[in-house]
Amino acid sequence: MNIPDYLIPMAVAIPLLGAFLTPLISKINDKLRNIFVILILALNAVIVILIASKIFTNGIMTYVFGAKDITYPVVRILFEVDAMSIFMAIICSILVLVAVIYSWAFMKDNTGLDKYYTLILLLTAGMLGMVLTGDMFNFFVFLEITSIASCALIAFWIDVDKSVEAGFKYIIISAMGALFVLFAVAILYGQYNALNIAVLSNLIQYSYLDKIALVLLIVALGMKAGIVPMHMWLPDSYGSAPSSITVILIGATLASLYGVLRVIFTLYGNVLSTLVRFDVSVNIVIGWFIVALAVVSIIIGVTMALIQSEFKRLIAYGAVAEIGYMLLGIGAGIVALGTTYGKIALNGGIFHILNDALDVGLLFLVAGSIYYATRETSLDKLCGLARNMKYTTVFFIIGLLAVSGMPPLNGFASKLLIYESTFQINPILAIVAILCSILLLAVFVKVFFSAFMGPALPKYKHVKEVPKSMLLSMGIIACIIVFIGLFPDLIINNIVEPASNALLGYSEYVSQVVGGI
Amino acid sequence: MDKRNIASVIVFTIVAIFFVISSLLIHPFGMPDESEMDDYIIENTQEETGANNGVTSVVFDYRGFDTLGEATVLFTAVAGVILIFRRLKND
Amino acid sequence: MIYNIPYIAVAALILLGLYALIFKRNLIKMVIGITLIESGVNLFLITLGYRKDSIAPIYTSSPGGTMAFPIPQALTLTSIVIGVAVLALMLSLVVHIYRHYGTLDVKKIRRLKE
Amino acid sequence: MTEMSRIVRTISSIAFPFSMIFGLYVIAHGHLTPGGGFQGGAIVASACAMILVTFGSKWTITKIKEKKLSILESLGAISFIALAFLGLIFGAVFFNNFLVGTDYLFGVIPPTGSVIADINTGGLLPLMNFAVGIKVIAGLFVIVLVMAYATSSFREENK
Repeated sequence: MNIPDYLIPMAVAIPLLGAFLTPLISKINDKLRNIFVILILALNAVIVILIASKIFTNGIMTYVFGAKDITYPVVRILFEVDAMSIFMAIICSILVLVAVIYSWAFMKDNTGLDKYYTLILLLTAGMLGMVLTGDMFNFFVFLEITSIASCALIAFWIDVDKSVEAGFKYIIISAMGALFVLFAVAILYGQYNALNIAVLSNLIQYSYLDKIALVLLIVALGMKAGIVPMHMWLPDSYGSAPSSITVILIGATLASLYGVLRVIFTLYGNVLSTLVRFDVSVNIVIGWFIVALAVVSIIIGVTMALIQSEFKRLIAYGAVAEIGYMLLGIGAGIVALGTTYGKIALNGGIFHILNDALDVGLLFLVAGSIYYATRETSLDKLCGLARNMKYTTVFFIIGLLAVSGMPPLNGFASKLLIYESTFQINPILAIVAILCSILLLAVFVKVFFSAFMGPALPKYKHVKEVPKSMLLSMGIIACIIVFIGLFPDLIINNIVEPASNALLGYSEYVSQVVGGI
Repeated sequence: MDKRNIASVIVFTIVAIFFVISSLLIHPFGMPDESEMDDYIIENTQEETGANNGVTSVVFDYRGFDTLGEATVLFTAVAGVILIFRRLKND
Repeated sequence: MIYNIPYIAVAALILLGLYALIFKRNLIKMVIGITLIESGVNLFLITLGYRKDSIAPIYTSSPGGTMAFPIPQALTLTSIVIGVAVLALMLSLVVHIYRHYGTLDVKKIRRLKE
Repeated sequence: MTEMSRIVRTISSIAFPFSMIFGLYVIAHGHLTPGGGFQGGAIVASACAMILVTFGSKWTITKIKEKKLSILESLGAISFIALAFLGLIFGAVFFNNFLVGTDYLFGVIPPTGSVIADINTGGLLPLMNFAVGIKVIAGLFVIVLVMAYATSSFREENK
């Protein structure tokens, strides 16, 4: 099938157009608006998948805004889409589509829904722009769109003091992070007079200013990706936002994580693979730094999850631990750059991005369903829900087994790759990872027995199963989880392997724009 | 509370050092090292975009997609502010 | 050294903003801190694009001569608008926090503890 | 906000049309002189904000509803993205400035070097300036209006 190039900007432009049209359409009818939003997002998912099918076979695609070809010097904005970007774009569009279907019933009784859907579409455009763009300043603009939209959505339940506070915390953190990113972009622009990632990557010298820019970029984007010790905002925002929004926030967090990866592997890719300072090559330093952050994230995430009494905050700390697992795989991949087990570790880390988004997303949707049915968030008060909510219970079991890495579900497939490769680097890392995974299982099993099992309390007698649209969205994610769990090799060979090759093949990324180095 | 203060002081110092060093190391004021991209725009703005104003040609033509993003940011902020100040109950 | 006065102003603005953000207890002052950092970064961007004795990059009745860089000016424009958007959202959240807690002291409103 | 004294109201209603015209001039000449859609829009929005401050938010919201402004903003945004889509349709590339060099509308190419301003140059840029101008006027004013109105009604609730 012939797939035209102009589909690439459409992946961002269609949600934007939808967002601008939503206020007008919600004048007509509320139901029409919901259908319109779902259709726009479905169309967008189709576009992303079409682009993906071309990229997984043909390699990198570029799109220049405003001119037919790349002119030198590169003044125009480029979208440069490789397998890694489109991998993230697929994750984001799946999460958003599921969240919107879930919102139909979940948010029905709230006011301000036209702005709610507008902001969801804007958030989608922001995330997709972040992952597809090939220009540093454009990345900053989309980062801001993402953070402003998600801040307003975190504070959606404005009458609840916690959510206002979480929204304020989030906007402070993300405004500061975005300003750091802008400062780093300004440093790079001042030195090299370029803004394009590929051009900058070709020119970068690793001077002192470049080091400062690298640190600022990693700190700022890591702060937005919820890596310990900058994770403080994450449990608050995940816990206080409506569940449908939390699922999209996972996508926004992962888009920031993508930014970290893009900076390390592509912007500084030249430096990473070749440069040696003081007899230690740069990749060892950066790699061990990331591994250390990862181990801290895993340990803190799991131990904090043990003591939580609120359902969504508990899952949020689980999400912090899962981000740690991704970073562990990626960091191990950077330490062992160029070896086979380094490649396996990188594959595991990237595969875990997909799995984490699905597993944690499913758990948050289950938590939202329980809130919808019982209006209760505290785990101490929930009891015996399995009697009335059979499907939700099944989905929760799938989610908990997947998130704690039990075979035969998808979490196992990626965690196994991480364990076996980190064992080659340092056995202690693998042991810590396995132990924490078991602890995570214990945490969620405890939740399962306290909330779903046990005697039926009289006040939950009239609890009903949640409406069909919510079941449908949970079902979609559960099906994908089971499918990936049954056929992990299919996903690894066709999607994850090209993505990790794209991350490592920075010279290809650069030569698409600069034309051979 | 003391621990928190010490941590803030450390963070502040490190970040401060970063910003001060980078503002000392960057090229001297008024003497940029590279100017290829901007010279291209200054030379070609009238022919390629038909605009006399170089800044406008960058904002709306060369980097027009940024401006779409910028307009979107404003749109997002308006939607957010209206959402935050909405009435909570249906009339 | 004398040429670097704008950069020193940049560093001073950013440091003032960071100081207000980290050490001040009042929410409004934290918001002011963010805007100070933002003005510092904007000043940095616009300073990068200045060439000695240059004029604005506009050809309409221009006296001729070297022109300043147009790109940093466009980027600063974008960044200013983004700053306005962020500021609007932050202030509306501050209004709501004041409604809920009756105070702007950051130590008194920490309800989101473990 | 309550309204201010008669002197302030009179002066601001005299100054309002002038600042409005100046803002529109800045928008219209965005491709020739310093300024553009954002800057001009900000000027017009500040003129509107001046009226809001002097006459009070209660009075202003009876004159213009925030929903109408919100729709106006959507229309500005839609026309901006539609111009970008026109580039895709007529020029084969998203955001292509296809009008330049066609002699229609704003399509004339000015002579290079220092020139006297010619309004019919710039291709799509003047149109985009107008779209963004409308968007910024409505957007900034609606932010100020909503915040002012909401805070003043909170104050009344507390009394």
